[in-house]
Parts: sequence; structure tokens; C-alpha cells
Amino acid sequence: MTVTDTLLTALATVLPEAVPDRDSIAGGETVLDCPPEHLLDAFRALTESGSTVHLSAITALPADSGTLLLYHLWIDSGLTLCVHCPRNEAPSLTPLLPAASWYEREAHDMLGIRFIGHPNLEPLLLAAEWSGPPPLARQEKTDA
Amino acid sequence: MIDRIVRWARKKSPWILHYNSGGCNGCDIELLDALTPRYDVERLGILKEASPRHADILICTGPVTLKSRIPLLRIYEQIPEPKWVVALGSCACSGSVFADSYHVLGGVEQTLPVSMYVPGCPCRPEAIISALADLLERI
Amino acid sequence: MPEITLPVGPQHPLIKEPISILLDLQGEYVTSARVEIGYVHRGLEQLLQRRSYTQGVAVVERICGICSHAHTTAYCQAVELLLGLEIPDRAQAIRALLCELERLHSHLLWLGVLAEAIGFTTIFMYAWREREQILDVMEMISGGRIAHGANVIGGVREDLSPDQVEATEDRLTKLQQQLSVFTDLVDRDKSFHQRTHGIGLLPLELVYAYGVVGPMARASGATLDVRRAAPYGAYRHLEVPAAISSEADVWARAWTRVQEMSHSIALCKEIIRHLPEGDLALRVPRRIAPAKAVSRVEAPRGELLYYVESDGGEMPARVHVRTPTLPTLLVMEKMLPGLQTGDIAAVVAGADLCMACADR
Amino acid sequence: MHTLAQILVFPGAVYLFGLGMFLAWVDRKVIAVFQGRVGPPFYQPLADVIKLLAKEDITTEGADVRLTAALPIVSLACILTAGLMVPVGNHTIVSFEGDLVVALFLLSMPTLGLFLAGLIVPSVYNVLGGSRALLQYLNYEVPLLLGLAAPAAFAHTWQMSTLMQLQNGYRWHVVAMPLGFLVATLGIIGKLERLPLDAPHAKAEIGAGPLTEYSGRKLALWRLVTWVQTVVCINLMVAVYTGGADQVWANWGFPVYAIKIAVYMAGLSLVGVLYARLRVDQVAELSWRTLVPLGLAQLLVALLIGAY
Repeated sequence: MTVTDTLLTALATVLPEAVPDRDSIAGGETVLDCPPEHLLDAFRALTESGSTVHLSAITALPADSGTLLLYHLWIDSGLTLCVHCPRNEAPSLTPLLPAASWYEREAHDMLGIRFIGHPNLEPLLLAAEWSGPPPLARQEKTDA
Repeated sequence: MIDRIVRWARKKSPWILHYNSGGCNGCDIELLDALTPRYDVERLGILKEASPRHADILICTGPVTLKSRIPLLRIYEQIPEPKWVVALGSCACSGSVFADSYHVLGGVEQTLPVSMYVPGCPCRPEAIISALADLLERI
Repeated sequence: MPEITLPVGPQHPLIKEPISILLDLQGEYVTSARVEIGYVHRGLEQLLQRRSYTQGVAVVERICGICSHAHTTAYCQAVELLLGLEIPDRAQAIRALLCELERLHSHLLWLGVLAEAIGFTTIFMYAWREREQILDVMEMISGGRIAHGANVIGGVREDLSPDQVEATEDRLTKLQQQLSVFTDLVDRDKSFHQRTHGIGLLPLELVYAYGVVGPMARASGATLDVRRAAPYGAYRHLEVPAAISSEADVWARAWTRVQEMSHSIALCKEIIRHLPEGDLALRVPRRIAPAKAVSRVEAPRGELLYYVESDGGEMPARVHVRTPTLPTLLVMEKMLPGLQTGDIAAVVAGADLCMACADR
Repeated sequence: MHTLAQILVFPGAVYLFGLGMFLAWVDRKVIAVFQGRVGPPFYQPLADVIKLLAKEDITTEGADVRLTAALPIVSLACILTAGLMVPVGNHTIVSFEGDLVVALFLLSMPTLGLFLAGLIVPSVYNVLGGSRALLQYLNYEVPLLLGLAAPAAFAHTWQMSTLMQLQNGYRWHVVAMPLGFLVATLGIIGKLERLPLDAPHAKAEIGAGPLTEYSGRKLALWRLVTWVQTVVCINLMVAVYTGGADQVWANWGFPVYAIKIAVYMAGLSLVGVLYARLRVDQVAELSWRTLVPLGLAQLLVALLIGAY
């Protein structure tokens, strides 16, 4: 049993419906769907499984309704948790894993996602002078 | 007579201050490279100073971003007269590939009066030296 | 003594790029630190959505002037994954060669900056003089000292002639001899030790908690190196040695990087000695069917991640870049408190910050 | 008339300024050569000063205009006075028993001036630099004094010209008391705030230290202070430890003295090339743990030998 399989078993207790998908993202990533309310539990399950969880990045994407958050992890191989947030809101991972802090702030900058429980959700990259909508939010794309 | 002496001194002792107002690092390291053994601009009397109060020439690299406009202006104001501004690299000259970004205001010229443009992406140390020498000729 | 706030940046002689670190001081000691970035934010991710895939290569090259080739490699690799392409062996080898050369030049540059921070200008000058050798080789291969434009989607643009192979090997041998200056410095020089030992400690738990990557993490005992963990391109056929220290201080970071430099020289030689024959690049379509790809590359500063999504058009629907400096900056707020003001420079320079990468 | 000319021209003000600039160039050139560079042309320091004099002079808001202007002038005056007492070749303008102590006192004024100059400007870098200058003063002054006390105790005199003449015929103190010479040299490096003991104006840490907010004329004056201070300190070391212009060489006194000065200056530059900057606490440790005991030991030995 590889490390990934162990992890998937650990995750299965938290995310019973999730089916690991190895094709939707190219580059050797295993993709798992995860509802926002189970995100923190999933991370807890991963940390408790004994391996070191390296959070590589959080990619935020505008989706048809709300936003899509991709948590790119590295635990001996690539693992991406795919979180669909219908209301542009997500639970913050920062109290659990400090590494998420700036990635969440950046996603807040770029797409205006509110991370509930983030200690300091100030703009990270955008200047104080910036007054427009979040630059990567959907309406921005059409006028380009 | 005094005028001529002063002008000579200014030509021979330009102290530079470097500010990256939003560039990619390429021109910055080429500027630093100009200080190192192969190019050694100290032979022209050029010193890289730490404080804007000591500098004569402000070298800007990169386009001016929304956030660095105010620091850039503050630094420029702190430099005592007479002073010159050099826009180093294509980005500082015109904004280059970043020109139409939402967070970029464009080249340095839109914020400060520029005396010398050095194109190149990034500009080579030879270009930097030649541009500084040209600027000194005109002082 | 009253508490004062020492601002480091946005303009500061230590860091060539704008960043603002606000330090609260109690006498000569730092009590807390706040890092503020965004001065170099150029909105690249949005810019990339408005450029075709081919144009995008030129744009990502300008994210950072030091690790430009790592950025284009990661981007091209991601787009190739979208297309399901496997690029020719020769192209992979040339990509890897430039990656290793870039690592050499970045590490030498870093060593110089660290030396300048601790007042050792001579080493700064020596390191940058040797760095010129690498720049010469890269210029010979690609025509550019800093921005190479060597990568295209589907392969590389520049070939290596037998003459160039020979010249490269020559330069690398020379550099290997010169490298002993820096190994001696790190191993033996007393004043270098005095200024770098035991400062800027970064325990392994913090490395994991903050997701720190690259030589910075390896100096604290972490093992993650994308070239070894998930070999890509030519690294699949190469043996990459590990340089891991457990001292976790600035000295360890210097040691790790000096080790990596000699490994890089060996890797470069290995690559050019067994340069496979074949095409340089494949033809790629302008439009890419909807797909998603994640590509990880070991840049000089650590794991560089690109996420690219296509929607069937000529331009990417979303490009997300996670650069290795970001977690390092975040952990700075934890590393600086407790230091003396005299050590701030060594720790900040020793972290190998690249603001252009971090801000994009 | 003759004395006035001596004070103003040689070996007084003009000479000290001229040599100061020349040595500043030697310093930069030696460093450049050791780093594999070409280095600046010989007129560089002169051009720097003229340019600074002609530049706009900004006084930071909140700083006392008169005090900021007075400090460099007072410092310069103190050093020039010290310069009159220190033998130049075999010329001395003022000489009296105990002039070594007075010269040392006058030489410590610029450091205090620098401390005040940093403190009166409301900028963090200046204040930090200023307080570091004071710390530096407390650290180097004792080793320097001990290092110079050894030859004085050995020769039973605190008069520099006598000390110098006693060494005629190659009986140089540096040979008899190498430890004392070493301690005093490190004291000088600390006093002149040169690498590796230049924490008060460590560029990478606190900008230009106490002078960060100074520009134009005031900066030019502070540069001159440093340069003249360098000359006076080197003159002093050459006189006390290597016998200045040796009488054995009667007609060649001046060239011999010039060579000694150049060698000493190059030595100081070389130390800066070879070592990394020490932290403030490391300077204190070096000074009190190493230099002071060494200096005391040398003084004891000198006293014992001198007694016979």
C-alpha cells in the first residue's frame, strides 16, 4: 500500500462519497472533491495519518456559482482537494496550518473570497489605492 | 571658474541610489553586476549609496506599480538638488509587457522627470555604463 | 530603552527589491516583525489570461529575473501537460541544463548578497565574478544573460553545437576549481562563522507548518526536492544528490547552497556528456481543449508550482503561480523576533528573498 | 609668520587635508585591487568633496540647524588641533610632556560628535547609528589607550616627539612590543570605524548610520573629519611605534616616513578586505576579552623592561 493509498483510506472516513480521480488534473495529481464544511476535518485526518502535509498552494477559480478552491498538497505525491464554495465563503485553514495564511489572503485579494476564521484577512498584494473589484473575479474577464 | 570646477566634480563623482519600483529583478542584478569586478563602475567614481540624502542619480528599474508610486516619490523628494533620474530597462521606459496590467501605472516618466532612458530587457551592464557615461557628459 | 520601530524598506540597501519589514526594537533586540509585500505586484495572473499560450511564455519569463528559466520551464511543462505532449529528449536535456546553470548563478548571487550583508564585500565581489562565467555560458547558449527565451511550448528554441558543449564543459571545470574558495569560506572562515552560526534558526516544525521549500527547508532538515521526489523532464534519467543539513541556521543555508552548486556542476556535465540526439521542439496547436494541469519544478529557491487551466480557446482560462519565496516571507515574521539588529541583515539576506517572484 | 605657515600649510591644515584625501584614495584603490577591480582615479575624494559642497543642504525637520552645522566643525577643529601635536616626519608644531594624552582626548571628540549628530536627527537609522557610535567609543578607547601606554611606560615619557626620537636607529617599538602595536591598531580601526569594526555605519543594517539624514555640506565636512582623523591616527601610530622619520636616514627622513604611512594605510585596508563585519556585542567581546588583557600584559612587560 503506497502512502497515497494510506491517505485515501484516512480521508475516506471523513469524505465517504469522494472518489479519487487521477485524470481531471494532468501532472500526476490525485484529485478529491471535498465539501467546504468537511475541509478542516479532512486536513485533520491527513495530519493525524502521520505524514507531513505540505501545502503547496491554494488556487482559487471563479466557478459557475461561487468559487472553486484547489488545495494543492504534496504528501509523497501530488494530492489536490477540490472545494466548491457556492457563496464565495470558505472556512479558513490558517488556524490549523499557518502556511495557508498568505494563500488565503491572496485568494481574498484576487477573487474576494471570505475565509471564515482567518486572523488577518487584509489585502496582501493589492495596494491600498486599489478601489476596483477583485481583479480576477468573473466580470473582469469579459472586458479584457 | 568655480562653475567649471563644480561641474567637473559632479561629472566625476556621481553617487547612485537604486529603487526597484516594480521590476522583475533582472535589471537590478545587472546594475549590481556593474559594480563587480568585470565591469567595476567605481573607476568612473560611481558609488552605490544607501541613503537618498547622499545620492545624485536615482536609478529606477521596473514599471511603477500602484503600491510603489508613493515610496518612489518620497525617495525622489529626499534626494538633494541637483539630481537626475535614469529609467533602467524597457519596463521603466514604457511599462513593457506589464503596461496594460491593472496594477501598473506605466513607465517611470509618468511619475518622475526622467533624464535618461536605457532600454533592454534586461539591459546589459555595458548598456548601463554607457548610459551613465552619456548622462555624465551632459551634466 | 524605549521601544522603537525600525522600518526596513521599501527602499533599503540590503534588499534590492521593495519589501517592507517593520521591526519593533527593544534596545538592540527585535521584539516583533511584520512583513508587507505587494510593491512589485504587476497582476501577472490576470495578464496571462489575456495573452495567448505562446505569448505567455515571454510574460512568465519576466516574473523574475533570477529564476526566469525555471518559470518558463514550469509554464511550458504545464501547457504540455494540458496537451498531453512528451517533448523530445534533446529538448528536455537542454531545459535541464539551463535549469542547473540558473541554479548555479542564483546561488552564487545569493552568496554574494549574504556576504555583503555581513560586511564581507570581498566575497561579494568574488562570488559575482565567478557568476559571470555562468552568465557567459548561458549567453553563449541562448543569447541572453538573464532572460533566455530558450523555452517554447513543445520544446526549446536553442540548440547546443559540439563547440558550445566543449566550451561549456571548460567553463564548468574552471568554476569547479574556483568553488573551493567558497567551500573553504563556509567550512573554515572564522569571521564568516561568527556572523552566520546559530542565527535565524528555523526549526523543522516551522518548515512543515509554514510550507517552506527549497534550500531554506533543506538546511533545516526537510527533504523535499522536486527533482528527486517527482522527477520531471531530463531529471528522470539523472541522479540528483541531496544536500541536507540539520543546523537550521544561516550557516546551514550557506552550506546547503554551496553543496548544491557542486552538485549542479556535476549534473550539468552529466547532461552535456550524454546529450541525446533528436528534434528540438514539437509543433503545437494554437487552441487547447479544456483541461487542467499542475506542474511542479525545482527552481533555485525551491518548489515552483504552476496551475494552468484551458477552456478551448487560444488563451489560458486561469494561471496560478505559487513561488517558493512566499512561504519564506511568511515565516520571516517568526524568524526575526529575538534577533539583534546586527543579525537582521544576515537573516533577511540569508533567506534568499525574491520579491518579484512573491508579488508577481 | 613661520609658525602660521606651519599651522596652515605644512605640517598643518593643507597638508592634513591633502594627505587625508590621498589616503582615502589609497584605501579605496587597495580594496579594489584586492577584490579584482580597477578602483577609482586618484582625484576621486577631491571630486566627491567638491560635489558634496555644491549640493543642496537639507536639514531634516525637527533637527537643530545650528547644532547640526556646529558638530562637524567642532569635530574637525578638534582633530586639526590634535594634528598639530602629532609629529609629521620630524616636524612638530606643538610639543609638550603629556601631548599624547591630549591628542588622544581630542581625537575622541569626533566620535562623540557623531553620536550627537545621530541623536539630534529624528530618524531611526540615525539614532541607532548614533547609539552604536557611542557603544563603539566605549569599546575601542580602552584598548587604544592601553596599546599606546605600553611604549610610553617603556620610554618613561608621554611626549610624542621624544617617544619618536628614542626609536632612532631602528629601535622601533613595534619590534619590542608587537602585542601593544596590534592592540593599538585594532583600537585605531575601531576609532576610524573601518571594517571589520564598522558597526556604527553598517550599510546593510542601518543605512549610513548616524549620517543617514545628512546631505551636502555637512556630509562633506563629516567625510573630511573621517579622512583627517585617519591621517592623524596613522601619523600617531607611525611616530609612537615606528619612530616616524628616522634620523639615521637624515636627508631621507621624509620619504621613509611617507612609505611607513602608505604601508600602514594599506595594512588597514587589507584587514577590511579579509574579514566580515563584527556585530556590536562581538566588538565588545573582542575588546574586553581579548584586547584589554593583551594590552594589560604588554603594559606590564613594558613597565618591567622600562624599569631596568
